[in-house]
Amino acid sequence: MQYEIEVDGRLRQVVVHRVGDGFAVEVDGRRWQVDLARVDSHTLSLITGVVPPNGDTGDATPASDSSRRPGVGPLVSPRPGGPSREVIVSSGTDGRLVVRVGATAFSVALNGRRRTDEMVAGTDGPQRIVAPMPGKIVRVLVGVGDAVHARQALIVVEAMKMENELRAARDGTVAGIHVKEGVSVEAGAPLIDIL
Amino acid sequence: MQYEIEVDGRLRQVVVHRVGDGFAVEVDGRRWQVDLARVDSHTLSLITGVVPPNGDTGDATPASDSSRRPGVGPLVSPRPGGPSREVIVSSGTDGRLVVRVGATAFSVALNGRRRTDEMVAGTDGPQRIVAPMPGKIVRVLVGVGDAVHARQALIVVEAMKMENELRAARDGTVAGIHVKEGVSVEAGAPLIDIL
Amino acid sequence: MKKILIANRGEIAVRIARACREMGVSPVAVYSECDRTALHVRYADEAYPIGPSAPRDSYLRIDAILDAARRSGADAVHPGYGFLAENETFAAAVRDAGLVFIGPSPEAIALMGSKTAARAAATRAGVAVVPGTEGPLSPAITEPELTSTAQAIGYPLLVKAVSGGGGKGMRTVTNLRDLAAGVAAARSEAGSAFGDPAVYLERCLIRPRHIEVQLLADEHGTLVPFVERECSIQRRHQKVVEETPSLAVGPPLRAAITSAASAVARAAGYTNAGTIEFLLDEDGRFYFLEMNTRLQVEHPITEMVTGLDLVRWQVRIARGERLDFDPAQAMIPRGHALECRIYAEDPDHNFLPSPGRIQQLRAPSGPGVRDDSGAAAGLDVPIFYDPMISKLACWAEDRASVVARMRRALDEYVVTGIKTTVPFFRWLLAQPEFVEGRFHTTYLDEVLAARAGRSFVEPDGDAEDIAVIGAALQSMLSSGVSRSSAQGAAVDGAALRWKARARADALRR
Amino acid sequence: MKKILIANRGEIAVRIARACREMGVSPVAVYSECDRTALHVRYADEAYPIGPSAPRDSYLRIDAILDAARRSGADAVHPGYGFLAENETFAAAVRDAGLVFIGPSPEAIALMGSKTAARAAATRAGVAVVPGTEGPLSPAITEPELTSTAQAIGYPLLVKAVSGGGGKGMRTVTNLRDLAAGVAAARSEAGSAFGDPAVYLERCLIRPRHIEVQLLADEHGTLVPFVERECSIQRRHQKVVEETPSLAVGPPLRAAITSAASAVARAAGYTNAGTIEFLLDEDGRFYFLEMNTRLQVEHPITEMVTGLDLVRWQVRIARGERLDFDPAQAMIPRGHALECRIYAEDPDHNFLPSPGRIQQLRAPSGPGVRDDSGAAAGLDVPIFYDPMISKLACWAEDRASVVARMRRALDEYVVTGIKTTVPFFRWLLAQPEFVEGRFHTTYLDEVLAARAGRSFVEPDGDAEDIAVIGAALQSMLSSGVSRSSAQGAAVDGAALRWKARARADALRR
Repeated sequence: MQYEIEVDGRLRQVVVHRVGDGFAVEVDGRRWQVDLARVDSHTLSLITGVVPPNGDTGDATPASDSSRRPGVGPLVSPRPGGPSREVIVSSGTDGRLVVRVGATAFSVALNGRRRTDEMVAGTDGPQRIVAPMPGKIVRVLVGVGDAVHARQALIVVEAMKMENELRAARDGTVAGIHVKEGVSVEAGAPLIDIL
Repeated sequence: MQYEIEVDGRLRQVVVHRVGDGFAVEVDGRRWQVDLARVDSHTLSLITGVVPPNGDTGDATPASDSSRRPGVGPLVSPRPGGPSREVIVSSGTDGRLVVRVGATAFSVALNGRRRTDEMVAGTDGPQRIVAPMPGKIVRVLVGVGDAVHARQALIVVEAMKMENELRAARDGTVAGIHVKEGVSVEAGAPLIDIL
Repeated sequence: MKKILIANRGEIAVRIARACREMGVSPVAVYSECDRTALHVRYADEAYPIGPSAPRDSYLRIDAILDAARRSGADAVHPGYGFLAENETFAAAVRDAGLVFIGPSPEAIALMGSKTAARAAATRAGVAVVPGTEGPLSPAITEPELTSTAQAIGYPLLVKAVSGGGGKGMRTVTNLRDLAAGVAAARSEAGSAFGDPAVYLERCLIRPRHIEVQLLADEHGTLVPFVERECSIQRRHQKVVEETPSLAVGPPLRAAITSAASAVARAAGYTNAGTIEFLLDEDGRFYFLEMNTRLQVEHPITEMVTGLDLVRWQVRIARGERLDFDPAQAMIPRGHALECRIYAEDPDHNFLPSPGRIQQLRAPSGPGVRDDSGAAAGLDVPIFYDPMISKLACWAEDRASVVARMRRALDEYVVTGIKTTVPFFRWLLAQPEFVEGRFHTTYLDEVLAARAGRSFVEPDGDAEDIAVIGAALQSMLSSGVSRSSAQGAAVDGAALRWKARARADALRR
Repeated sequence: MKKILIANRGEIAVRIARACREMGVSPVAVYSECDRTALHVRYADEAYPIGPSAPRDSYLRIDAILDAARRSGADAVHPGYGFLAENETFAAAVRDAGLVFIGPSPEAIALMGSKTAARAAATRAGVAVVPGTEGPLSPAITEPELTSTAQAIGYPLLVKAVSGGGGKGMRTVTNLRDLAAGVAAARSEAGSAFGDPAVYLERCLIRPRHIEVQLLADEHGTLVPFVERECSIQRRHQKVVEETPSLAVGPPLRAAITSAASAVARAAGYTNAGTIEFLLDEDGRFYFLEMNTRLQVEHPITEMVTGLDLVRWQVRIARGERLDFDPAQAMIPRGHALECRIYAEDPDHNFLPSPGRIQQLRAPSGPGVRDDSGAAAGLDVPIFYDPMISKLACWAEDRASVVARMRRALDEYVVTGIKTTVPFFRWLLAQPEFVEGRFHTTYLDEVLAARAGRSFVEPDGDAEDIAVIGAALQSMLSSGVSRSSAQGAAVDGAALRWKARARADALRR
């Protein structure tokens, strides 16, 4: 699940993966492990840790931690526990959200729907459609050589029990298809090239 | 609008008329004027007055009240102001409502839903002792066929780290025992029947 | 006294109603149209509507309030603060209606309510006043007369409303060029705020501290002064933080300033609760400023350090009872107390009022915390009245501890749906000048001007990441059903980016 | 000390976390499965899961708690009360892990934690103990031995758990016939509650009052006793109301009983906070009952009348600091304080636990009120732990005022979704025996038995009519078209007008 979220005048790219009972969340590439509990319809309790690239669980004393795992990529389900934050989300003005973290409130705007790579793609040159999250290829909607137009659906990836359509950012021609229906892919795997 | 409402074992007949911005409500023939404001989805603010048959607004010093109206029947929109009560309605057990008036809570049932709580059963008929909460049966203090008297301890249930004795509401004979010592029970599970 | 009508609204009406309940007296509320579901109405035994929302149509309507008193059968009226609290006509009308006015006599209100008459009374009592004109400026004063009067007092000077209060009808004038305009502006504001355009001139002391003395006086000649409060943290002449005792006052000065306060109050034949305000200059000299002939907003901090319930004593004095406690209890503070006035204002946008509906409200609690609030979740903060939603007061063994406790309490305070001044107080209580007590009545305006609108929120990077994560997860959890995500979907990527850019530009300004 | 792990849950974990924040120390929470969203988790800086909901699988798991301490990098552990607070193995394990245990030494816990050893220690210190067996009953005691032991002590007598507390593992036996069953029941309850079935016998004094003395002792030999608390209002040996000072204790008795308490604590080499409990008989003689080697549930009332923060002092003592305040401050109470333990229990059904989800919660506030709560709207009260959801404490100038204030505060307390003991307290505080202070430790059980389950709610007829009206109107509103959208539009209009006016004001300045 991918979000584009504006806070304090900056756009942040957020990718959410479900891992075990919790979530792995990337914010502009920085990876967090998040244990989420819902307190009420507006209030979340998050217990978080930053996951370093080697997949360390972020324990305070890793050297003596028997539960420490070696780096095995981003989708380890780490040992829970860590910083605890209460997050309260309420509606602000102009369709923005007010997100309170502990005692500090942020005004944020989010697109509110699953975003795909094409939303943030450049304006010309070849496009490569990559998997935004780990998942399974449900359907490939185009063939090599097909002409496609901007925002045309190209491929459907299932992740977190949701089907996500990935679309073309602009007009072009399908130059390559790297996957078949039914296969599982990791986040970032190349799926389709368009010229 | 007409309602039949049971409170404290008694059925009350309620008729609601809208009058002006407020309501005229009859409770078993006693007439109230009610100014109603909704605080939130569960909370009402009522400013009320009892309307005597002559339609007096219930002012404290009616003799000198230039606004006093002569009796013109029940559907006058009287001068607002009077006793202020906050009413909070929440859901109780067995489909009943808990209605809090000021600091006092009442258990009420709307439109003929009779009270089914054996804990406060009437003076005759069979009693069924049910588990008031999830817990574990620690001891059964009576056997089938035992004569028991009112307030006699029948069974001990452990919940929330406390042993709780459940007692007979009135005299009778143990007709059935549905549980054994050591078993866990859910809230509402039948434990003992008394005839 | 069986039933007290409270001629006020909001937190102070709730505060008085609580005192009534504790004394076995029935509290009666009055309410304007927009206050029908306000906390003070729900908390009272009875409630009577007194008119439309604008104050002049309801909370300033003496006739409507007396009519409600009569209908309820109340035998006394408590005016709270603001609205009619310092209106001698109201006090007299209550008395004439055969009811007890819980406050001073109309005569004392009239005397001390006029700032110029009060200055004269202080002078007669031998207490120094801030140099200034003896009476109000004549409405027909000529420009040369005004110029020479101002010259005699010296610049900078203050133009102040004779009937003023709360920083309204007040202008600072730093030189001759701004004099006429300042007088005109103050007159206009005073006329609309207090119905009396009369103003006078007073020298503007350099970096003074605001020190005030709470008093209680019974009807049998006993008058008790209390340990001072300091209220130097002001924004545009409005108090925002108060504390007691003052770091600037030691026992000798305390003895002198409370004696002076007592002398002024005695000279005015004062009864019930009142407060005498002084300015303390950098050399330790103090000057009578004015008297507030009513309960003060900041009374809770005095209650916390003395253990005396001021509202309860107001009622007891009005019942004719005697002040029978040891006066030393009022003068020797235990520990230290601090109050922050929580306003529905946006501190990051020049403290503009932020009315609206409170979505969630979670007040701080635990040891040493007292929240006197008129707000509740689901309630609207109306546009018609002072936007203070609560007074957060803390007590602790010493000043450092009470500052730490207040910071803890502010961190606990959750209000969503509207903006509040909580983030501003979190910033203020971290400033070295505040922590060390190095401030004066213009400290806050100066430091706010120097910040030039910079946000009071200085988040760590992690918190911002967590906010982004929380927004994403909340959106995911409420996907499809939440209003916010639907709104978000309507904004396409380009528009969102454009908005982000515009907002970043705005923040840089 | 930078980070303290709080090995507890609920209100006391929140209380300790608040103290941490005020001291600039980071609070770390631990939680069982059912407590993931509990207040103490949300209030902490860090939180670590320690196992399933049953206490033996989580809050009693020394290994899991120490693992959380290590992972968090905490340098100290506060045990709160209950759970592992009086477990010397835990205190030793914390020390062995190189962390500071915020409490007494394992040796002191071991000595005073055994009720029979503590009785011996008191006797050695020259303090009278309630007559009873010198040690625990042998597990193999024969019925004739038991009979003669009981005979020597005399009926009525108490069977008490050696490792007990909080009224668990305790039975009153009034005659020989109930003796064996009482011992068996107490052993069973003690075994499951404390993991130790050992019990002893003690004479049951006639109508005694429960008087206890709070102590603080630093690691440099200074020991300070505090003005007594009275906790005679008990239901089945569990305290439900506490107050300080006691109406039954004057200055001479206070001097004697605090000296006795100090002697016992000194004899035990005691450090940090602890409480020594006494029974006071009708002739004014007092007997050592037991020592609680931890923070007491009812510590807030002592804080209120002395102005000393006990949790803060626990941390300071553990850091090696000295008790540097004037001991007179601890002994001379200011005013009177009262605490009601608000339980999730149904007082109208024999105080059966009432677990479940809290729908709404509105805690009382205003002058003199302190609510130490672990509950919040939307939270479940779990079935696994003590069902206390909050401690409501009030302070006022004198006892009559604090009783009135507590009644006011109870009236303000709104909890829906579960039953609470609030209605019971409203009833209790209206009883002449309570108001006049004529009570003892069995007063409440006697009066409850005499009431034979009669409801504590004694509504006036009007309130019942209003309840019926409210139910009808709420039903009508919930089924019909809501007016909320129209109201919302009005609010937006109002907000716009206010903003417009505020901007106009800003421009005028």
